[in-house]
Amino acid sequence: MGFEKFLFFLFAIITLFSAGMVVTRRNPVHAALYLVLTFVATAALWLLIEAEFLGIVLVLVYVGAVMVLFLFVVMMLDIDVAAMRAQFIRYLPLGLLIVGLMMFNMILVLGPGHFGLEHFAKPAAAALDYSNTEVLGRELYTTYLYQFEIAAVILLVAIVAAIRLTLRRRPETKYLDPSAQVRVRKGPDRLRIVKMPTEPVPAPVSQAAAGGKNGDDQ
Amino acid sequence: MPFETAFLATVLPELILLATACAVLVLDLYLNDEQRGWNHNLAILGLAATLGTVGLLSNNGVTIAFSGSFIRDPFGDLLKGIILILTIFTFVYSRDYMRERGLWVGEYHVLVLFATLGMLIMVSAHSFLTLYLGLELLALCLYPLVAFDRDSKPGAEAAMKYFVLGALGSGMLLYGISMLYGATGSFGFADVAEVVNAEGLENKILVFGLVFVLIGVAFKFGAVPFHMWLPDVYQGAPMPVVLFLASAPKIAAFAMATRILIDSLGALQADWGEILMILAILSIGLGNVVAIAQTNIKRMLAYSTISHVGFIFLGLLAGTQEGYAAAMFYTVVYALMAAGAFGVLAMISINGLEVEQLDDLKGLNDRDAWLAAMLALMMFSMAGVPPAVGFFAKLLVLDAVVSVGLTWLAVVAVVFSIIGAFYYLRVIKLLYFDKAADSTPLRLAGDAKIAITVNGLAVLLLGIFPASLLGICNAAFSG
Amino acid sequence: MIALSDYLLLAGLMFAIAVAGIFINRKNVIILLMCIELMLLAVNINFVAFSHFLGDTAGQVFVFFILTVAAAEAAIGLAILVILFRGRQTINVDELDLLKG
Amino acid sequence: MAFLYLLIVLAPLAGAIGAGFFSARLGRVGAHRMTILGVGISCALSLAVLAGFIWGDLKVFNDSIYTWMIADGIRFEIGFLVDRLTALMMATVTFVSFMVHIYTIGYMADDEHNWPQGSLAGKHSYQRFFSYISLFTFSMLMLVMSNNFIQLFFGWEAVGLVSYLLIGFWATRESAVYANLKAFLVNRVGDFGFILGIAAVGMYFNSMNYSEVFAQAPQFADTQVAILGGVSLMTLICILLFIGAMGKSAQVPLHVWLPDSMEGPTPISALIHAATMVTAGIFMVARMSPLYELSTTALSFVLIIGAVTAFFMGLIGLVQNDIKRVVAYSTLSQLGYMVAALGASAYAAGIFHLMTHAFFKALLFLAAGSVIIAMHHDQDIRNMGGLWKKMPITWLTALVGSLALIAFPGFSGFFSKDAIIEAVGHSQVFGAHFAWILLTVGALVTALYSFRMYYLVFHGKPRMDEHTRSHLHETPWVVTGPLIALAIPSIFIGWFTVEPLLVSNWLGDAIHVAHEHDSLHALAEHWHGQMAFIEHGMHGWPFLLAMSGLGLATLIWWFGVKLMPNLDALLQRAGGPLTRILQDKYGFDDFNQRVFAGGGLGLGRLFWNAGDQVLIDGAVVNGSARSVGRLAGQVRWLQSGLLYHYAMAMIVGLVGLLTLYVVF
Repeated sequence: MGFEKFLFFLFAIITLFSAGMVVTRRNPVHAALYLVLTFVATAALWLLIEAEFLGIVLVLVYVGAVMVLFLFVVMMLDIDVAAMRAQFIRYLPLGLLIVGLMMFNMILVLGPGHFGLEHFAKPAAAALDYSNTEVLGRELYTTYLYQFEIAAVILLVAIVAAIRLTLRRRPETKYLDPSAQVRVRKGPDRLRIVKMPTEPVPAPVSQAAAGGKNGDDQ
Repeated sequence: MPFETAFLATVLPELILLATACAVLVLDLYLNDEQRGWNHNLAILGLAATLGTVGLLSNNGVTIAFSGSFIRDPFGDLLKGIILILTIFTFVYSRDYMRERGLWVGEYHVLVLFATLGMLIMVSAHSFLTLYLGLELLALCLYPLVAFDRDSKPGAEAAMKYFVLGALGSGMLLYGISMLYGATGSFGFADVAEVVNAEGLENKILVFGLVFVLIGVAFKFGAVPFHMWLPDVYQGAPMPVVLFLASAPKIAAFAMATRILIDSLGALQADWGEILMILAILSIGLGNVVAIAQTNIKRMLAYSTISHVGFIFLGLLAGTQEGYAAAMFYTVVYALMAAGAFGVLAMISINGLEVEQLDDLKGLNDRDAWLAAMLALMMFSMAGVPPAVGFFAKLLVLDAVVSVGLTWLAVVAVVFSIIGAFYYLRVIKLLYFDKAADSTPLRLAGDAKIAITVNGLAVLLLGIFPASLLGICNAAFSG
Repeated sequence: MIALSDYLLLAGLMFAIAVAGIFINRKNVIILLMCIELMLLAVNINFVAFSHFLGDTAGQVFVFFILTVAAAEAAIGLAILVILFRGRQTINVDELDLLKG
Repeated sequence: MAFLYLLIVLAPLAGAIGAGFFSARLGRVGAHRMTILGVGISCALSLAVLAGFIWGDLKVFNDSIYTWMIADGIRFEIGFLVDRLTALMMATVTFVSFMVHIYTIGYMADDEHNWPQGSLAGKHSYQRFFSYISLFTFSMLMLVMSNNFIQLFFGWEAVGLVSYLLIGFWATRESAVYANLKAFLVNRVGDFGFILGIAAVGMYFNSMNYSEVFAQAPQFADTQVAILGGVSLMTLICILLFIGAMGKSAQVPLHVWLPDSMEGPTPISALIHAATMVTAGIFMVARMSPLYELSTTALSFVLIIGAVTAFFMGLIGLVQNDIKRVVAYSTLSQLGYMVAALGASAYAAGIFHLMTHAFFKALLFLAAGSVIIAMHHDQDIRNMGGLWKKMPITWLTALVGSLALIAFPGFSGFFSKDAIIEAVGHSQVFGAHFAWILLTVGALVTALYSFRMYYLVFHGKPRMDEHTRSHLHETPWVVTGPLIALAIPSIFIGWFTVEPLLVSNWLGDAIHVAHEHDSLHALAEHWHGQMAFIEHGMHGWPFLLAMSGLGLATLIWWFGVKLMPNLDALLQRAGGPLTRILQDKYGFDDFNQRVFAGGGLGLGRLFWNAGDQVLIDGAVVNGSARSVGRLAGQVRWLQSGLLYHYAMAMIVGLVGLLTLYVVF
């Protein structure tokens, strides 16, 4: 077993373990963190087979953006984790049975019988100056231009949809509108001077009270 | 030749639709609530322009562009045209409903337009990648549309279910595609077909991938047992969204099925034919039986959809040119009927009434005789009563099945559709023979009335003169 | 030497775990969304592995698009989750049964 | 050309749709303008087509326009076969229909009075009537222009349907509803035979197209069918098809609907019973001549039925007192003549008589209608008399019609009827002698009842009440105009058409006559021009009998009305049982009522009680409905509403299919 194989098994085990943890954790925060681990380990597996660009994208896009989004939502929703007492043990046997059957099918097809090394030999390692990023970039902007544009539209749709679903103005929330604050003009908006006719001063009133009244007008 | 400027001409309809959607998106920013009509007008204008372009570019030849990932052929042109017409119908039918509920905002138009774009992409996909992207574009527009009424609890629940199951379905589809890619080394339909034709059923990996891909297709159609999302989504979503969801995407799903199953995996017909047979029997049986127990009209029509999907599969599984044409005919006809039926329901769900229960239809004839007649016509057609076109569609499909020696299958289908006739006729009884709780006459917009009339006439006239459409369907598969 | 079958089996296992996760998890919708991410990851592993062993970059391009779509999907899924929570104050899968029958 | 023919067919349909669906918007004037325009276009084009065949060198058109469906190799198409026979029919149908349309403006002008106050059905009845008659024209054109059996059947049924609508037009009258039901049911009996005939054609010839069937027909001439102990296929098909014709063309014993159908407004009596619907059967048999020529048995059957109808139905006309019913029985009798001509293989003579009869019978009906308008919808001839002074145009045209009907030399009816009797005389098929005698004596009867009516209506002392008499006046031009327009061909058309139709074989290939059946060739051989034909006719029995009938009627009128006012009643008493039999119309109606209607009702009750209620409703329908309902209730709970169940279903589906297809 070469070093490469060792690395493969190491990361494969990490991947499977963390994936298993994702589906069995009660606390979604833990699940999300295990998912991050799964992604990172998978990225490593991809590096092993010369998919460098995708490996990095997986970490940057998935871990950096999507998983942060997940965590953000989890925190925001304030879910009562205590109420989430999972009782999945009851359903586990049935689940295992079905999944076992599925695995059996998969092994039958995917195992070395069809996809072993004798069928698909390990390709020679790429040259040193091979740039996975460059190759993919070239393909994306030439052969897959049409699909690339569709992907752009999909992202636009995601933006529109997310805004439509979650953006709402709540009249009951009190907040300061900075733009309104900045827009205030120096003159009449900030200070209003009201002209009032002077009231005739009754003679017997004390001096102090009269002085306070007159002060308003100045 | 990775890219040529000439390719842009072949995707002109898609480009126009994209431009329209973006224009609506921008325009909406500058409109106040009274001016939302401009979104509507612009959207319809854009769809009409797209339709016109599809017609102009249409010819009998086949054009393949973008390194074999895009195909323009008469089959696709017809389906695109019908999708665009149905989308126009959707907008016209839904205006009053959406306006009354404060949902008539720019995003609605933008999302529907993008969904339509997704369908056009699916229809003319010539590689699994393009197909997948079109499919996702469609699906990602539909999820938020289902939850478009943000304050509706059923809406959010329906969207969630749709989303999770939809993602599961597309996950399976992708897994299947990855297996086909592994087995053939390509995901262009033409290249896949080459390998598949050479190896056929011998290659277990192909069959393995096929099963997964087929589930993706079955999910999109809503065939049993991948149908569970359908009744819940129909019930939870706003009526216009159901109207949209029930009509045009079925056509896109049909295009997807033919492109995958016939164009690229045609050599595996023996296998996928059998799988479709199982799904068809389950769908026809379960759809028709469970629909009887429904009291909610949307759910009832959802189960009816499931049974119609079974019929579409009957045509496909025959594996003959005749059968494919029959399935295509059935799909187009079904989309027209669904648009008409849900269109009527959307149009009568105004003045604060939400038509949900079957009882809400009581005495519709006294309130608006024409709409009642149109709805009755749709029900007759769905039940397969001549001369409405539904009868002819069923006949063609059954004929295709019988001609490949599967008479027993046809008998099963007929028995269940007889059982199914009951729930359609119940609607007619409610329309005409029961008294309405509130018999104030309905006041409808003129354009909606025209649209429903055109829709109804199409269902009737195609039933009397089916050869025109059937001829096109046959031609689409004769090449 | 790492064989193609190793990668495929790994992906297959991951797919199975994701599938199992979807129906043994009965309490939390967020975990369902994560299961979907896992499932897509399994598919991606398939594509990357095939791409490498077939010596064809197309598979990696496909993965690129799947990642894009998955990100968009996650955004929309979470948005739906947010409005679901707003309406119901819960994201318990067991309680999502307004629509049935 | 296809476009032109399509236009001929669709113009009346467009008119019908317009007047029917947009009656409120179009209004009365709009509706009649639209329908008349439609039929007018159709009429003008049909005449042009006919002219093209007569003077031009128009080619026979035989092509499909639209394929409706293909089932088991049989094509169901819409197509046109336009040859000279069709062109003649088209011209006749559209011309008479055009006249009827114009006439209707006058006849239906005060139709509101015919409906109960505020009746919903009476709303827009004027427009509806126009819609129906245009639809009728459309159906009839579809029938005659068809090039295949399916379209023929469509037209056949459409004509039946519209006649049902028209006969029962005044749906608030019980008698009208009874009459249209009767017409419909009796026609169904005929249609049953007809559809069986078409089915037999489809089964053996595997085609619905006329030309394909006719081309194959000789190969099947000797085929036997193993029913009723072996019948010749051709005889079977021909008799079955003829049963349909018996229904439509009102031959004994399926004639009972026609007199009753006088319940409809008079314009449609003219349209249905003179030019269109009843001629469908005649036309159909003529069109199928290549089939009929292969079965002498069928020809003989046709001949005898026709002759029986011609004679015995004429007799009933003698005792009728309703002006329209007299005309109706004369129609029955004349149809008998046409059918007899077909049976004698003198198809051309049958068609010839069909055409001349269309003109003079439409004329008679419209004249009767004109009288009815003037009499304020009193139809009893015993209440009329002396109308000639008040209504000169109606009087003269009715006289022309009557003379044509009794085959007065020189009038159109003379040529056609004489030719038929002549042809039957030459025919060799079984029963020809018998038929000849009936037809010849029938000429006497025809003259008798025609002039009985004529004298009673137009001459003698006026017998109507004071109010009616003071209001008597000639009807407006929309009524008299068509009368004149029809009177002219009633006189002259025979003169011009006898030679091409009967002698020089103008119809050509449209009709096929086997050499040994050709009964018209004697006529053609001895042809020396129209005058010679008339002269020859004047030496024959038919002429003598017709003239004696005319004389007899004049005598009776002279003595009866002028000298002995109660002669009519006296004669009836003297006739005794014979009169009663005639008044009972040989008891056909009673028999049908008792045996078929009564028996059917009893049998129906039995089945309803025993079979339907107990077995079907109880066990099958309700039982199965209950169990399906229960099943549905249970299955719907699979849809638990829980997301993981849904996902589970999908995954179980996936695993199941994988296991099925990957492992096994």
